[in-house]
Amino acid sequence: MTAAGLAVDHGAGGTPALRLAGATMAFGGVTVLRDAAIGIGRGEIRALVGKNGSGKSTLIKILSGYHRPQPGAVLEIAGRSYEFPIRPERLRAAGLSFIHQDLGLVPEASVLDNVLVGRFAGGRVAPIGWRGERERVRRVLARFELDVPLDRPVRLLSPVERAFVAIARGFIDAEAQGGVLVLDEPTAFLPQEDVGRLFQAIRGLAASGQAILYVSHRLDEILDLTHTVTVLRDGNIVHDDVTANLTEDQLVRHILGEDVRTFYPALAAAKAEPALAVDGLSGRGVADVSFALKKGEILGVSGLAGAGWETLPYLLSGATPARAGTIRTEAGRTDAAALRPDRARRLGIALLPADRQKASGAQALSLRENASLPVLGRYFRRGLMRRGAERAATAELLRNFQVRPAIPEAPLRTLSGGNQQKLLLGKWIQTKPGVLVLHEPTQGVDVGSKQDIFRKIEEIAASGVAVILASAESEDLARLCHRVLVLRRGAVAGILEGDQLSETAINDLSFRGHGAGGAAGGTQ
Amino acid sequence: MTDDTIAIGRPTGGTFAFARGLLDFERYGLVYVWLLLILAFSLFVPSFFRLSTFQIILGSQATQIIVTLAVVVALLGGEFDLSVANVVAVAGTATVTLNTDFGWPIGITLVAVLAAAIAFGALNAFVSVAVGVPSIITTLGSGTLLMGLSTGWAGSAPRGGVDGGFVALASAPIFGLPLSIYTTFAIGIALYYVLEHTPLGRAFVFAGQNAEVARLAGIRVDRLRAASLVWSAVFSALAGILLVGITGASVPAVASGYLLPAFAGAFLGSTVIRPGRFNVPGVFVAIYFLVTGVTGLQLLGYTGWVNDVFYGASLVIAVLLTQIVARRRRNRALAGG
Amino acid sequence: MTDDTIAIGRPTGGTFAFARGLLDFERYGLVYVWLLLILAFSLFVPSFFRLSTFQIILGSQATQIIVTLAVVVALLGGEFDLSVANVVAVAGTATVTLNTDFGWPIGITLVAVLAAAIAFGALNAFVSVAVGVPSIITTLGSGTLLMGLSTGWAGSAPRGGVDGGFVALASAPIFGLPLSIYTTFAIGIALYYVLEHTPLGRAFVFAGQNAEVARLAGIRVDRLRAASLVWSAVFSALAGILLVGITGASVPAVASGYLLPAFAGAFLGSTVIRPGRFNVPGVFVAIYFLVTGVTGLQLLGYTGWVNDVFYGASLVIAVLLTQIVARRRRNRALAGG
Amino acid sequence: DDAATARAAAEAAKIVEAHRGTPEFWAPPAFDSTPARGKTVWWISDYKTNILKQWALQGETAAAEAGLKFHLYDGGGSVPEQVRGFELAIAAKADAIVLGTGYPAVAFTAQVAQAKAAGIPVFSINSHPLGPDAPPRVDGHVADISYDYPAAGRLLADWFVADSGGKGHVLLVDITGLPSAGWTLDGFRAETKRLGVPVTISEAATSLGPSVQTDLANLAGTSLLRDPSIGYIIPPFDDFALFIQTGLSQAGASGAKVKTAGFNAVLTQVGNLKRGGTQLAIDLGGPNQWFSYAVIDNVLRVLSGQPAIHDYRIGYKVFDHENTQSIDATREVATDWYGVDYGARFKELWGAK
Ligand SMILES: Nc1ncnc2c1ncn2[C@@H]1O[C@H](COP(=O)(O)OP(=O)(O)OP(=O)(O)O)[C@@H](O)[C@H]1O
Ligand SMILES: Nc1ncnc2c1ncn2[C@@H]1O[C@H](COP(=O)(O)OP(=O)(O)OP(=O)(O)O)[C@@H](O)[C@H]1O
Ligand SMILES: [Mg+2]
Ligand SMILES: [Mg+2]
Repeated sequence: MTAAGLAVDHGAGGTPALRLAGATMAFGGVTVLRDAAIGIGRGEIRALVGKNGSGKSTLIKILSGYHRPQPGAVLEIAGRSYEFPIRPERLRAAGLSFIHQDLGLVPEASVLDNVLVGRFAGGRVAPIGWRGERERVRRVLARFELDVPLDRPVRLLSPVERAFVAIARGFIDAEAQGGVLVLDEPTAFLPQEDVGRLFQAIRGLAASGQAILYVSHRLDEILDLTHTVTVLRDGNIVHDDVTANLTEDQLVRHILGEDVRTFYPALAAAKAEPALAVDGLSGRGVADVSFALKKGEILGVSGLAGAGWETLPYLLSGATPARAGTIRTEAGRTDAAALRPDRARRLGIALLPADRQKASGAQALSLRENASLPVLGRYFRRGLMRRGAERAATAELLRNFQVRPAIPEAPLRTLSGGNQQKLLLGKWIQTKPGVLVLHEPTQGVDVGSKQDIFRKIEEIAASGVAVILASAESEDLARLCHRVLVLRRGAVAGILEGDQLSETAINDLSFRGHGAGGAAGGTQ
Repeated sequence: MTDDTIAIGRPTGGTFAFARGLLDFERYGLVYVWLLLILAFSLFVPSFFRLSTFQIILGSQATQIIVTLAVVVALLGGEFDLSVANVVAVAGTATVTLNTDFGWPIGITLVAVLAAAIAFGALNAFVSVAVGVPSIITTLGSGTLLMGLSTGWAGSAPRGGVDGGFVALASAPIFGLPLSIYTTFAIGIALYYVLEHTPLGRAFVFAGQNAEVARLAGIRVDRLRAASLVWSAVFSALAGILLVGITGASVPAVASGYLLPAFAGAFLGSTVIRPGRFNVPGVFVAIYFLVTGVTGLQLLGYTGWVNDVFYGASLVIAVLLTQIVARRRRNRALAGG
Repeated sequence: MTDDTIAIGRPTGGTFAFARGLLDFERYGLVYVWLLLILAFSLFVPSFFRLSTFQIILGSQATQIIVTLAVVVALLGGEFDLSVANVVAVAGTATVTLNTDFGWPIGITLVAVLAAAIAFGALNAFVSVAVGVPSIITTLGSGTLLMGLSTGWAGSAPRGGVDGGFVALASAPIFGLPLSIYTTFAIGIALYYVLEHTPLGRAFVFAGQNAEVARLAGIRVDRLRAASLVWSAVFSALAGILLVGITGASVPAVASGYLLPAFAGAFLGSTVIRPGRFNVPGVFVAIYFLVTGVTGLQLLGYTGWVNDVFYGASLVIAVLLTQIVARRRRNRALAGG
Repeated sequence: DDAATARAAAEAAKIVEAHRGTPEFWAPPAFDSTPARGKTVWWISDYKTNILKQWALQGETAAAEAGLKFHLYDGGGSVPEQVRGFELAIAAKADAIVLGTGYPAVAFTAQVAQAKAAGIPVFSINSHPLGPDAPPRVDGHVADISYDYPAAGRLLADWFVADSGGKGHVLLVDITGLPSAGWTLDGFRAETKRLGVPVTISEAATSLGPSVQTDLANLAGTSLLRDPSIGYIIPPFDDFALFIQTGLSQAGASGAKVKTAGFNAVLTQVGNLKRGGTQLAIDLGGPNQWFSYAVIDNVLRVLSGQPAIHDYRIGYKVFDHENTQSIDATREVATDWYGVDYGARFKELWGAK
């Protein structure tokens, strides 16, 4: 579906639902958004795209009242103009609702609180009508076929469930207020089959007259879902167009400012020596999984949500204790049940977790401190940490992985989402592991960087490292991996390789016996 | 640890939920330990199982519970308020001084003291929230400052002579318990209601758990943090006033006795009813558990260090037990799932 | 509130980096306030600017600094150790009792006391880390327990009579300062070295910031947390032993005086040198800043409640000033960019 | 003039000398204590303060000797805990309550009134000036049993005047929050005035709180910086003198020439005197056994229908390095330290046959 068939109401005809102009934002002297302007009409779904760190989330945080832009910014919502700084609840009252990048959930708080706090019906100290409120949340969650206990702390949910909780909050606001719904990379945590449900809901909202601002790095989504596109590059708006007028290649060119064709690096052949043997691995959501991996081989791991492939990386690296099984690498052999992260590291297994908020970095510490954590010993010479060497190595790593801004002493939290991901990948690759386990390594990463990351993965595999790539992106897996292991209901459904290996084959194997798209989004 | 890395399929809901809920050792562990303690004392301590004992146990904690609630309110707001005990002391001193030396009627005195408490809490809030000084420093500093000023103003000797009607009112017995303890329960229930059952309270707890995220979710975190410090001061002042009502006098030196028990109560309370979260009913359970043990021992004639040993050991062991039992059950559930 | 978006565009390295670094008000604000205070006192208080004043200021904080470092070690490990003051007291009591009543030679006594401190720290670690009871409850409980047991064993009276040679050694003057203060500086420097310049220390600090990430990086976070509690106990015991060396006696009752100043020092220290992070040099600056002010006032003849007022006010105002100035400079930098 | 000063110093020295031996026992009137036999006294104490605990434990012995049932309650330093002590005592139908925490009865006005309503007399210790009408009067409060603090202050002043030849410079440190400290210092000032000697008196204060140890130690050091002519520091109790000693030893050479002294004769300090080598020059003691027996005597008296006594005229002894050589400084035994078995003397009065 494209914009052509829809009655989009913007421009001169009616008042736009949202208009932001002259938005400039600087952090510590670095301007990350320059005189940005964006407008969305009722019923319009507008994409906001750009490289990592181009300023998308910053623009959104200005809209949400979280950041205060420099003087001169103009904001109009449904024809009414607002003066910055604006308090968040005023913006919400005016009809803006948000689904923030990295979700913006409080892990200790319950599902119910996460969805509803700040939006309960009634006065501030009036009793909460629990029954009605629960029903309200259950209804929104049900729309995404999610059935989780409302009192469960969000930290106990799976990433997919968490994503839907955040989405539910945005939808509750949008439905209550009408106006504009802003989604910042909502699908980063969602497998393909759940994206469909989200899109259906978004289209429903748009059809009812809502304006939608949608941020994503997945170009197929942009082309499929949105009517119009705004492209940010280095803080400047460089293009604004109707989506239907653009091809994927053109879009990429606008985003990157250069002509880059989607490509996957050529695969070097795997070596003969075994790198990893997993035997009878059982644990949370996984039963009796066995496979082997050669040096230099890239093994994809995939399946439907909840099929067990998401926990496999954690079982393999000892982050989640396994129940049974053995794991053997070049460095030794161990009982999977006794495997802990420190043991795994000694076996040469390194893990890049998908969950950036919780498990990937210390947000308050510097890039240098985050990057050198697994290799601190390298900089310890003659009784002192060689901070100069450490800083140089970090700078090198930042350059190598195109992390921007490349300031080793900046706190991690000042990096944009995609740049954090690149840094963390670099952090693990520098440890020169025997087996590198990656869980959604390109999540939230722009198209250009995605290719860089693929190249890095290919390079490291070519150097003899065995790579396990757990991802729901079946196209990427089909093109990048030597073999792909598909899990279904916790067991191995099959291993695809050579000619059998294709995107459709992965999907078929994942779905077989379920009926297309019907699986529940929850855990096992 | 690793238990929270993955969503686990713990069954919830269902018909037996309520009964199963009561058996939830993680939530009610301390309550059971407490009941056991009462049972043991009732069996083995002759003078324990009497109405008067329970009346005294209930009645004697009126002020300590309020101070503990003050600490809990601050903690829920994400703040450490170390000035609570000083506010108790100074509120008491001010009440007596204004009422006797200055001859202000008791009503006006109380209003003035509470207004001063609000001002003090607002000062804490300004320094901690608006300027961004960690509240643990702010309140340690402002508490010491307050105490010093009060000593300079009204001296450090205990003072009596406060309005007799006020004292009579505070200790007026209703069903054998002094009015003061009803005040405490009223405050506790009101706070429970606000925190658990109003939009404001939910936002407050939510913001205290993760200010940054709450701000993204559109909550005015700074206001709530400020409010937590103001309310903490107000509650402490109420406790000070109540103490004057109970004893008929102000004792500036009381300050030091309230602080640690209040934190102990708040944290011990966070292991029951709503494990892992500071909560109002938990405070009541925790404080009454501790005082039950101490009272029983006192009735047995143990004093001094035995009390310390009991207090310390029971604090550790009670929590240890509930944790171990809860963990075992969790593991069993996991293994089964 | 976007003020925490610091520093990213700040140029690093370069020739003027060092000088510019010293002008960094956020990092050195309290140092400047301290220097200003010294300057003011030197100008206006006749007897202030003398070697002997500085000797007293330096020498008097030997034990308080060690206790504060104990608190900092625990805080860096993500733990709250409320038992430090009790350990100071009990270590002192045990040292005197073993040395006098039991007649153990002072060397063996000290080894025994430190071994007991390790055992106590290990108990805290077991309960907090292995079982998962929040350390603030564990240490509140275990500290009270320890104190009770100690009172039961050796009474609560001050006790003297400890080995004269030990006392002489602790107060042996080197360049006009007692040996005790050199001990404190040695401990401070060693701790600074380990935390800042060894992989272990770096891993420790990281684990305190984000345990899960550290764990996934193969760091045995539980061990480090346990170590933080053990070292906290050991440092506290060292302070207790040193105190016996300085006074020649143990005074169980006054140990509680160490707790709040230690937390004040730790948190005030976290606003300097490495703002936002507990750090060793910050502790020294914080504690000496506070004692400088009190000393100056005493030299001016102000004692009693005026001291409390100053202590409280300076705690708040010093941090307030550095925060406000740092913020203003940041905003100016922002506007200029 | 010098001659008058020398005369005054000699007078002071004589007073001190007279107190280096056994204090004379003042016997209150004897009475028949049978009506009080078997009655129960609750003693609310605060074990966190060592001397309060010592008095309570001596009181327990005295009560046993007097045929009273004794219930010891430790209220710590906490006011609500002490309130509970009153309530438990009243609920347990105690016959008398001793508020043994050093707080004046006024701190528990309401509880004392409740006790009175229940017919229970309340006594307190060391918290009011001597005499039947000592303020603050509280309804239901029968008597305060106390040392004569001004007298102790006078004796300390006599020692100071004698030791310094009437020309010394003393720093008096008030401990705010501890009224008896003020009374003692009042006695000190009055005595120097009476003697009419040209001594110099400086004043300082610190509050009774958790940081009193470090506060006093710092105060000692800085006072000397401020005025190096200070030769004496009176805190005025000897357990505080211990902290002054710490400060003096930290002050190095300037601290070495300063003397300190105090009242109470606690074990540690008597031990320090006996060993010598600290800044503590003398320690003034009032027999703790005498004191605790006096408390029980008063309770027994009132429960037997006798009038209460408001001044037990407890005697004092000055301890110094010489006269401590012959005593056992590892535990306080009245006969050894003061030369009298006060318990036996009291028992004689109670008609205990
Ligand atoms: N709090 C902050 N302090 C300093 N710099 C920041 C802060 N937040 C963002 N930045 C910087 O602003 C720039 C834009 O970041 P933003 O998060 O808007 O990027 P983005 O377009 O959303 O990228 P991504 O696709 O990776 O999410 C980046 O260079 C980032 O490092
Ligand atoms: N983690 C840190 N964050 C911020 N500043 C730091 C940190 N560690 C040290 N510094 C400061 O940086 C300055 C430079 O010292 P540092 O030893 O790091 O540099 P170096 O001499 O280049 O390293 P090396 O010689 O050890 O290789 C010092 O003033 C130090 O206090
Ligand atoms: Mg972003
Ligand atoms: Mg260096």
